[in-house]
Amino acid sequence: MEIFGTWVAAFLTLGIISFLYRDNPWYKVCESIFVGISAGYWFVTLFFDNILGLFWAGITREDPNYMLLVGAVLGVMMLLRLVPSIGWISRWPLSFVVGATAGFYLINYFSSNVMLQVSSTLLPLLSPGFGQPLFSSSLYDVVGNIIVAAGTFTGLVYFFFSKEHKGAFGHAAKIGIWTIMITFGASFGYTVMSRMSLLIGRMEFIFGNWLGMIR
Amino acid sequence: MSSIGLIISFFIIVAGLLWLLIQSIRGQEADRRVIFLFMAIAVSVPLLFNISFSEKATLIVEDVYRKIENLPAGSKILLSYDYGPSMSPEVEPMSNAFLRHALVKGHKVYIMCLWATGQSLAATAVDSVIKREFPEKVYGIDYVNLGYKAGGTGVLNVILTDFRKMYLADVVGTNLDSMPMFQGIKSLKDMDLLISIGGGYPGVKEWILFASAPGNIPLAGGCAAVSAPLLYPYYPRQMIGLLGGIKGAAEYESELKKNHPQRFANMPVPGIKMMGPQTMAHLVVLAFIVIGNISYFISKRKGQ
Amino acid sequence: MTVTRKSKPFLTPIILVLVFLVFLSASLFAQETASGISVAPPANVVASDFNYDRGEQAEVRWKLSSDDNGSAGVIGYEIFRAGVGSEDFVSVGLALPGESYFLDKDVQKGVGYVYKVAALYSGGQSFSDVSNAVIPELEMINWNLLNLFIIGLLIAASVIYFISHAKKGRKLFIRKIAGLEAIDEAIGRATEMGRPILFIPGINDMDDVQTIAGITILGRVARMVADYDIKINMPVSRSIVMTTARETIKEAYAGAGRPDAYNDDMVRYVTDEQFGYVAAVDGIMVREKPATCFYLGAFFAESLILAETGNSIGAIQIAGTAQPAQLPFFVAACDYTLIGEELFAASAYLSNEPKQLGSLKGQDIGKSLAMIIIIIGVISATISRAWGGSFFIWLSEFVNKISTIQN
Amino acid sequence: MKRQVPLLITFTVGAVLILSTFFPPVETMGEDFSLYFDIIAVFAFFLGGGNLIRVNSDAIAKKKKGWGFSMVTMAGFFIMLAAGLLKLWNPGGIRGDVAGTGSMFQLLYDWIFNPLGATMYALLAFYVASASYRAFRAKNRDATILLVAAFIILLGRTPLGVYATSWIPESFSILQIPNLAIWIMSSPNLAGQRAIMIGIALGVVSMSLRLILGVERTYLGVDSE
Repeated sequence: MEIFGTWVAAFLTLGIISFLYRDNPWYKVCESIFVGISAGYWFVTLFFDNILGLFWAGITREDPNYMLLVGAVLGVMMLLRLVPSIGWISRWPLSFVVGATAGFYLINYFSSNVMLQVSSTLLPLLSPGFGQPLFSSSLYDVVGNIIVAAGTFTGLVYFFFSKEHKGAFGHAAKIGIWTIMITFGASFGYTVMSRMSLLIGRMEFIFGNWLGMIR
Repeated sequence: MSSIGLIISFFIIVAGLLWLLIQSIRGQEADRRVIFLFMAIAVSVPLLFNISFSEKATLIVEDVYRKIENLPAGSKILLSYDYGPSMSPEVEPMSNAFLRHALVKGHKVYIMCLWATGQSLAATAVDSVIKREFPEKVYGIDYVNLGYKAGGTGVLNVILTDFRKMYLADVVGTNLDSMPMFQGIKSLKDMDLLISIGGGYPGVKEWILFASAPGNIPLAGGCAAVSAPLLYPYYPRQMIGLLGGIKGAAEYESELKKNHPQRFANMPVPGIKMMGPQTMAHLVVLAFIVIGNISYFISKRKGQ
Repeated sequence: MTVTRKSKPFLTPIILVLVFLVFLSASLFAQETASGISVAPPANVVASDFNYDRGEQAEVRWKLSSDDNGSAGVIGYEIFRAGVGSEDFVSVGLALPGESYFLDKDVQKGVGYVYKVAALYSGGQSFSDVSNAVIPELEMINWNLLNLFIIGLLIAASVIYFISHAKKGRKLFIRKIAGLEAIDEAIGRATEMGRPILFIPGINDMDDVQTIAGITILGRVARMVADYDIKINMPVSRSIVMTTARETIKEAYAGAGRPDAYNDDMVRYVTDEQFGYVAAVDGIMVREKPATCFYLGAFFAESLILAETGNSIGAIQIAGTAQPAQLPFFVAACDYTLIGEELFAASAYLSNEPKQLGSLKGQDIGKSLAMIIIIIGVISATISRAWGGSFFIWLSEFVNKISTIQN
Repeated sequence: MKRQVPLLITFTVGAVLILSTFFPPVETMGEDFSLYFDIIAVFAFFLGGGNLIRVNSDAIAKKKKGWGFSMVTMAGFFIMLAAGLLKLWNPGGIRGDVAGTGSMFQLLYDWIFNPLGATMYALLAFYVASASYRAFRAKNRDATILLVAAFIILLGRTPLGVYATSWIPESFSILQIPNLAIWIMSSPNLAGQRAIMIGIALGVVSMSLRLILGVERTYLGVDSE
């Protein structure tokens, strides 16, 4: 039984990899299987987790949370889209979702991204220790702190919308985009290794579990 | 088997790269499928012929190796397993390498963990590494497993001043005072080196802030690659060194093999083995960047 | 809206009685532990309501036991709680030597509690006197978040000001955003080649503001496409995104006076699974060979798979996301990339309505505020660390305080 | 009626959620609203699932190109639905846990769903290589900086990087590739990430305000009046 499973998995794995050569029926079969199976998987998971686990359990437990009915009513309104005459009612749950998302994200992103990131950039440039002699911290830290503070500052300058990137402002923006380019290049190079280990894992499956060629 | 494989695969890849170089000199762009083929070869060949490269240790890893190597025999090293099974494949090679190095140098190893899941991983390490490869080591004299204690940074706070306040006995319940290796050990301050392995919370950062810094005890770290950049700023002043991901473990393993060839002749080296296909793939990507730029400059010059 | 200090007239007599009782029992209790090498108990235990919560937390503070000097006796503290007037104290938590604060998280609003703290030593426990009674209350306003409120208000006010101010039709300078300028060219190319436009709104649902940003840009793009006779092909991975996208495109076509050109099949649901969706989109790309691909929304590891497949069919690719980890892949593989903030500015930028452009100016005010705080903070920290000077120390602490959130 | 009510809902819900963080009694309103969203999403799935079935059955009925593959998708969808909802081969029977070991649902997951997902993910290794070949070209100054940063980090991850610059004396050890890589990751990379994150947060604030105030309403399909 297990052997059959490995062969099915190997067939699908090679089918997906064949797409690298070019689009072919083998890939199309794998693609359609994946779409069908995954759509079914998600509906089953959503059904057991959200409908039974969250909604039904929430209503039928001792102190039932009737507010969940609000969600159900909005959900039904969403389904009314299928009825052309009153299809416009589906805009109500939609505007509820957009309003909730806007409000929730505004505060969340503001406090976690802006406040936290700004406060952690407020580093002393020269000597980190309190009252230590001026240049006690090694060059490594001093340069590091200066780069972090200056890079963040000029990065923000680059993102300015309402001011022409000219003169001193333009130079600061140029340094800003350089910092951002270093960030993109560095994080691209850094993640290459983790992407490789995914492929190595699949190759180990093909050569090891399936073909048994790896000792 | 692997030496023949090495020659064949090197020949295929080098010949291929040369052909690509000539193509690019003629200004032709390599077709993306050729690049895919090279990647497939670069990853599967080292797997099939288990090719590996001797990794030369970078400074951040070498500092840890030199520290353990130069400590006088019998020094006291504390090893903390602060990770779970999901991170284990990436950090287990380095924790085993630390264990082997400490034991071969005759140091006393004190094992503990701040993660509940670390306890079983530490136990497997004791069985698979210490008991099997170092049968001559005696529990309670050469190594001890204190097991898991809940409380995270609270635990560090206590053992910084007094071990016995938090650990009255080891993981199997034997009283600390009955073990020779605990004579004269009052707190973390009596340790010669702390090593924390794991990238989550509590992890290396908490060991720095709550143990190594306040107690002024040298600390080395080991973590998953993804959390290494967050720990780099602590090197070198608050952390003597750090092993990041499989690459860090591979570098440490190759140092061990290089400096203790007889003792570790057939030591398992999962790090180096995993780094084989990784290094080959990285070299191929680097080669493509170089070739890409060559063909760009040539086509630009031809364009003018 | 000032908060009147909560007056508790009826409590004072009870506390007096309690203190007397406690005094009596404490002295009895103290003799009992005289036998062991007891340590001095912690002193003046004070219980207070945790400020600005829903009344489910209470704080306990005490003066360290005189024997707690890190060397000998005290190996920790144990905190006990009992209802007001009852004597059965229950242990609710432990604290480490040197700690003099404990936050009791499971108390009920409106119920009175008293606490006492015991210094633990190897021989036993040395109990303190019983604390004052405390009734955790619900506070209406969380004053800890005052700085968040003020700075947030400042930025929101600047955005709203520039939105309303812009209505008077004053032209506002906004710098060029390459990715958005390229949209016309990209659509023109699609019409020339007579091939469809592929629009991917990311793989998150409408409960992610990046997806909403993608849909608003879709509205503008669909409006431009409606004037020409080219198809929008939009496979989506979420059902709500499907319905919203259909609504947006239908309105855009109606707005352009060609309601008949729209049909529901432009937007179709594929699967909620990240990689199942990507496999299907790859298939669509290679088979229908769209001339232009838009990737605007929340993307994760699959960003590079889409961008590289799109590149292999020679399409112009305009990407935009606010996932910092995916930006390097889009920048490397796509022709144009909207970096983080530019994704959110896109719909305002494309609308060219003064009101919308005003909000971008408001954003810049937020950035200048952040930049000013960084300058002041860094300079004051540097000077105060290097040469001291009480003003700089105060300034550095003040700037740090207003930009960190205590909760 | 069709336009005012939705905008009013967005405004009230958005404003209430923003203010709720400052008043402890209603502090956790954000989490409750996300519960409602999960329920709405499940109801909406019938629209999505329905569309999937309609599109594919339409393709089959009209024998459109590739209708055979639509059959495969439909089969996969219904088999998985049956396996999950009816809990076929499930040791615990209809009461058992849906993903109980040995159940058909779990088998389909292990044999089909997992390998397909893992392999799609693994394609990234190939695409990273082709993107590196194509994108890291010294076309202009920005692209050159991108190239140099990626090259140093990539080199730092291989033994080659160590050997190449091991000759640099100890005092300038920062210039050795591996140390340079570590320094790039801990300073400039950190600065760039911060600038982008602050920018994103301010973009979210401005976008959310535009949505709540009804300035941006294309999502409703109601273009400007």
